[in-house]
Amino acid sequence: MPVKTYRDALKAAMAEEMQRDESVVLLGEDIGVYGGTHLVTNGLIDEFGPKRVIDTPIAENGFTGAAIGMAMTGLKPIVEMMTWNFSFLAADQIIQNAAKLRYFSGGQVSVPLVIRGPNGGGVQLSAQHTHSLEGFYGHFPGLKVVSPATPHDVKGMMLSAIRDPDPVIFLEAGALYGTKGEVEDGDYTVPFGKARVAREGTDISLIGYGRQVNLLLRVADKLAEDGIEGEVIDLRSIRPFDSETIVASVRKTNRAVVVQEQWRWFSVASEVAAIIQEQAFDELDAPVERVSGAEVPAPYARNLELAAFPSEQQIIDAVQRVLYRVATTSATTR
Amino acid sequence: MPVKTYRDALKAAMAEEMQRDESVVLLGEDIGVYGGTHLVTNGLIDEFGPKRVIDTPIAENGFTGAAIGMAMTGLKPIVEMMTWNFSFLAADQIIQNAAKLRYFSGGQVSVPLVIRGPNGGGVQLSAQHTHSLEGFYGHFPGLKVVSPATPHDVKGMMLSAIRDPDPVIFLEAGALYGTKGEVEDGDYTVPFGKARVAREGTDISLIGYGRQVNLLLRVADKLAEDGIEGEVIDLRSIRPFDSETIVASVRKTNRAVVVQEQWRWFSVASEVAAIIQEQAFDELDAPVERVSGAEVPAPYARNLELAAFPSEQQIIDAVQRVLYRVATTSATTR
Amino acid sequence: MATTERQGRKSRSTSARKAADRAKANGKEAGQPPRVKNDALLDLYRKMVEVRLFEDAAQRGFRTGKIGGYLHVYSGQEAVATGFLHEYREGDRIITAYRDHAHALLLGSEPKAVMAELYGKGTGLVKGKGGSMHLFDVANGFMGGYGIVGGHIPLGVGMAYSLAYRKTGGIVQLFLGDGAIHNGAFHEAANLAGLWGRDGLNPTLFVIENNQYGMGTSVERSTAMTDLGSKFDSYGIEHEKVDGMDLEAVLDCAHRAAERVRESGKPFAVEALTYRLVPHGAADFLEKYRTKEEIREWRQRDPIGLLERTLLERDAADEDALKAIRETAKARSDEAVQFADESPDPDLTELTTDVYAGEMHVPAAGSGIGE
Amino acid sequence: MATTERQGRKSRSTSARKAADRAKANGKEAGQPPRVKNDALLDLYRKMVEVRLFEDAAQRGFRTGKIGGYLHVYSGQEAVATGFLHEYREGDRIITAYRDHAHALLLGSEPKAVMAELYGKGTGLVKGKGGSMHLFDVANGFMGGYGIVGGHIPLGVGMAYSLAYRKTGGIVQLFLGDGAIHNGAFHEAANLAGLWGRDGLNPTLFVIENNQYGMGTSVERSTAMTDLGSKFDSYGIEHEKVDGMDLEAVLDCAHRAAERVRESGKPFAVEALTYRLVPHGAADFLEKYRTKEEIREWRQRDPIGLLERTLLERDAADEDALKAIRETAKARSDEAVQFADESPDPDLTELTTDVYAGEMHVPAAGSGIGE
Ligand SMILES: Cc1ncc(C[n+]2csc(CCOP(=O)(O)OP(=O)(O)O)c2C)c(N)n1
Ligand SMILES: Cc1ncc(C[n+]2csc(CCOP(=O)(O)OP(=O)(O)O)c2C)c(N)n1
Ligand SMILES: [Mg+2]
Ligand SMILES: [Mg+2]
Repeated sequence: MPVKTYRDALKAAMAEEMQRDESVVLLGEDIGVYGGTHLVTNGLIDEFGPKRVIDTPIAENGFTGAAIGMAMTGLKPIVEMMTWNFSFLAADQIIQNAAKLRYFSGGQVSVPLVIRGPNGGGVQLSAQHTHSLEGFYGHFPGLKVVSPATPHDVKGMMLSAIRDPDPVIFLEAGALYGTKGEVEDGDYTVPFGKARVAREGTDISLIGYGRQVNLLLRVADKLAEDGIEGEVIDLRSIRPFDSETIVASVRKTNRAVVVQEQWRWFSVASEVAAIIQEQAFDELDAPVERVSGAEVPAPYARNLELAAFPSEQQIIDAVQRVLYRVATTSATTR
Repeated sequence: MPVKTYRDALKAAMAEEMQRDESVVLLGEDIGVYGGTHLVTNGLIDEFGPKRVIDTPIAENGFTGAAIGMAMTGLKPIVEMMTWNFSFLAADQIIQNAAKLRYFSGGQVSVPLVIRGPNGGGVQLSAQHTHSLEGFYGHFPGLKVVSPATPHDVKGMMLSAIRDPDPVIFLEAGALYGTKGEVEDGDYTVPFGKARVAREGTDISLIGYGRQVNLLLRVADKLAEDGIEGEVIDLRSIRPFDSETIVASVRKTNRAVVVQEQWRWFSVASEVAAIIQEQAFDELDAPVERVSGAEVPAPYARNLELAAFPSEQQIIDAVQRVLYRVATTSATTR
Repeated sequence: MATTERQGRKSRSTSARKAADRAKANGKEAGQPPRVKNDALLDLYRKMVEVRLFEDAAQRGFRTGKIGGYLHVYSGQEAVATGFLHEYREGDRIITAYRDHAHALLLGSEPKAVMAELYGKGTGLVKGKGGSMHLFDVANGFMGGYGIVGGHIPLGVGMAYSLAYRKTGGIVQLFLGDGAIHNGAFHEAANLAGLWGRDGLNPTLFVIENNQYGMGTSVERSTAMTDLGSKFDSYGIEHEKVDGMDLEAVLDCAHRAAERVRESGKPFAVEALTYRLVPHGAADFLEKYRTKEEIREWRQRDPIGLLERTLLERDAADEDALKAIRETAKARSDEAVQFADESPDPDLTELTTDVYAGEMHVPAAGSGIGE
Repeated sequence: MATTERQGRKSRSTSARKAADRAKANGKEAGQPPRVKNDALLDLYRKMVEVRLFEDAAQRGFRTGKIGGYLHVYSGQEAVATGFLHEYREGDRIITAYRDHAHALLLGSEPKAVMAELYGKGTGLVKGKGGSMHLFDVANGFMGGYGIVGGHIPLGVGMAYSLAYRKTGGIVQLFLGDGAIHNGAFHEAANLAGLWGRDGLNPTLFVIENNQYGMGTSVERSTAMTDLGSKFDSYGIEHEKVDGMDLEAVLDCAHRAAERVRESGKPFAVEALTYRLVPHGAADFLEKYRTKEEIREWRQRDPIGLLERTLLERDAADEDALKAIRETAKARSDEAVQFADESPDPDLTELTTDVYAGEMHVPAAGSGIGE
């Protein structure tokens, strides 16, 4: 199979669907003439022209809202948030209009809209330019929220997203644009709501998404050296959420560590822990541990930034706490 | 002790502190001449004048940002969000500036700001005007987030909030403005980060905040008729969060139900469940159950709206599932 | 502050006088022939009366607890929507804020379904899910009904792009209040409209329903530059003012504006000066921000009263004919109320429908253009 | 699209020519006496050169991987901040976006501390926590350094309210880019400034650093109405234009504007036409949005070059004196680099400080006014 970068796989999905479907249009800052600040849309304006690759002023609320209006009237817009950090400015449009229009119009209106862009940190962009917003948007019914981690998934999920009749928050792992992987040519989709078992294992479930998946795979390799077989689960889809795959894994391994770059409180990892204790209470041999970003705005200095994100060591420590914990029951400790 | 409404207790806190401290100013839509849409600020413009009770245009992002600038330069502004539903428009200012300024200025800047207003639903305001945003804002380091449920607490916590050197998201229970309770005269504070045991009990911990506290107290009374003693915990403060009180309660009762009006996914209840399983794993006899708002934008019709919010019956059902569940151990079920 | 309030009041009545002056300078007095024939005018009178009586009934419904949530009625402003929506052509799209009953009715929504919506019934225009603020009737071009001030403006501008991109020939009529102008959403969207309009990709007709207050805050207390139409200069969008109490003036202005937008694909803005003869909404019982005198003064310019005088002067109708129209309209609104009252609540299964199109519905590739 | 791009390019060079014309129409040529004496001018030359060489060093630091994240340098725009900040008085407050090194340096921040911040060191101006985009030096009136386009504008307007409310006599200089104008935050904040200024409660001097591009999008491709100063008409705020490449013109304009704001308590806006002689930022290597010719043309108007010619013409300095200044400046920037390079990383305990003032710090009642 051809090998492509995450960036190129993403671009291929958009370009191919634009060739098939002239209702697909792109909007965003510097996506056209400039080529896209992350070069995801580079060259598309040459192929599809400025009516379909629309460079906008710096007005996230305005152009996101305009894209919703387009989606309500026959187009399938893809909005680029230059980075998701700017989406707070468009939060009202995303949460109050895109997510709810179908409902408060009594089903008269659809919003087939994709909002995409890089999410997450790791390159010293500091406090205002470093966020992981899965839980933030995942909270709202009416939205779909996905976070693909591989070139294969990013293409297949983008095609699903464009064809989805509902608004999709498409959180790309900004740090992974340059990573390579096998990507099928042509039309294929990866459905939402299905987690991926990225590595099978029997001893502990290691759960994450986005760039954490690679980190977890590295950790699993290290653990394997000590004879510990970690099962790595890539959530892929945050809303809808695949509780089944997670619970099935924990039923097998009896232990879980969830890793995320975002802050701990009221987050994806909170939800994963809550679900596991709800649905696999009896099979759980130790509390679900969470490894999250430090509870601070992202710092600039490289050493501080590294300390602010989950590290291999932190994950391994958590795994060991969870693994070597003596399984006790509430009955015996009381 | 004098009896006051939640609304009047809140107003008293602001008026008294404005008398003491001329750096306290109010900003918001229709808080002055109009008297405040919920009458919380009614009459304050007469007492303190339009320089201190500032009626603003409909520009949440602008006036919230302006208040942050005021807070950075010697004032202690209190912003009224006419309702928290409009705060999505100010999310960028709240999350990107207020929460992070101290950090990215290397400690050179403080933001002693309060943003307050009614939160939550219940009076058929439908999809765009019904949100419970505790988890949404609670996610962000740098913010403090509180949600008082009684007239006594709303006054004491407002005084804490105004004097706090950091930005406080003050989520009032809109449905409780008219409820009455004992309120001390004069200056007293209720600290952040301390949950309140609203009713003691031994059989199950019933955890909530805001208007759910009253619901939980009613449920506890009903349960008591069947000989079940529920311990009702009013979280009061969402960030900082009082894990200790909750964990201590669950160590005693071994069972917990968390109730919230907000949506289930990536929410306060997710966090509470995650914390309990982390910190009271061995003492827990059943999974923590969550009772949340229905996963839909809030509907208008009265019957649908009632069905969308946690009901006494739903809570009682959850309690019964949790209570009558046979306590098994992972060892025995495997 | 007493002073502030009094200042507010003073400037308000000055503004009322200015409005009357503007009205005199208007096309009609300047001797232009009426654009709309007597018959048609009488028909529009009927529509305005129907809207007014519908709103009266809605207010009664609110007071008696049949209607919940927020309720914002249009009484006093009827000439604006009636005049502009007279220019509605199939394929056009209409969008407004929460003061939306008139727009739905004038576009042809069944009064019964609209009232049932306010009553939160399953027979409502949007199945009882949206209520007063969220009327939608897509079949009639009505794209809603929005509760966040300013939030619908970008949507309307995007719709106009879509209509032009798809070469439908349609335009968007985008109604907004004076209070919405100061919101960032307005600024960003109007700038996009001006920009896209340069390439003929934005047939948006902005209609500012300037009723002089955003809730309790007058235009003068919202901005240091109170000429709202001129704010469109910043976006390269041409604009005009019209006396929003004078239906004929509105009809004339709306026609020229709509034609211009339709032909050019460029946006255009009209500031219609009007007045809300009723409180802002349900909770606005004190009305401390305006005087009784001011309201009385504006009642003299009630658009329905003004139109009645015109119709009588022109012998387009006599008192009896007008009375008959009012009675028929009253009967229609009574019917709507009765229908709403007797309709069943939404089925509880409706709680969870319309959140998504389906559980995980992914249609085939290239499903093409179309709504 | 090749066409779009070419169109873009054409209009850009037209605009460059227009800028030169404007420059000619400027005060200086019109024969006004220079406001600033030769000595002072030479000193400002020194400052501009220091800023330029600092930025050159920063760019080298970025290319060699010593500086991470985003880096936006000010080269080409020096006359704007230098001229305006010459009006800084103690008690004033200055705020800008992420292109902020010059502002910090001109207000008196130590180049060593600024460079150490870019290097992410513990000795940095904000302890290595903020980086290039978040310089702060509150002791010198510098309130930062912000990364969200437009997001700092409301802050500045609020600060101006505070200064006036507390009767400090200070003003706010609020710098913003041409790209920020189209953002809703600008609109809402400017409207508040105009409104509050009516009561003397908003001494904000808005300085638009119009370098003609927001990243790769020219002003012409951002709005249908490209006269950015005139956008302040919507808010009742008076405004002026100035040639931002001509230090003397800027000094003159800044002085009048600052005095006016200081005396009236009302906002005022200046659009300074300037040009970024360097890429937008680190990632902008292609520069597909402008031509080499255009950059070359603007290099002729490099503010430092223009000022050198003036100084020589006036015999305020000879070539040797200018060379000496450049060499001293180079030495200072080298020193800053060395300091930054040799400084230690922030202590890891700094990760969790400065999130809150304290764990749950609640000071006593009525702790009073003051910063
Ligand atoms: C963003 C936002 N802020 C505040 C409100 C509360 N609110 C509802 S209506 C209104 C006044 C709007 O005035 P205007 O746009 O003039 O419309 P009118 O009510 O006069 O028709 C306000 C402030 C809101 N709905 N949305
Ligand atoms: C709200 C927001 N959107 C997008 C960006 C990305 N961005 C950074 S700088 C910039 C261009 C800003 O242009 P301008 O205001 O003219 O300032 P200049 O860079 O020319 O100094 C953009 C779009 C951002 N930082 N914030
Ligand atoms: Mg109004
Ligand atoms: Mg610029």
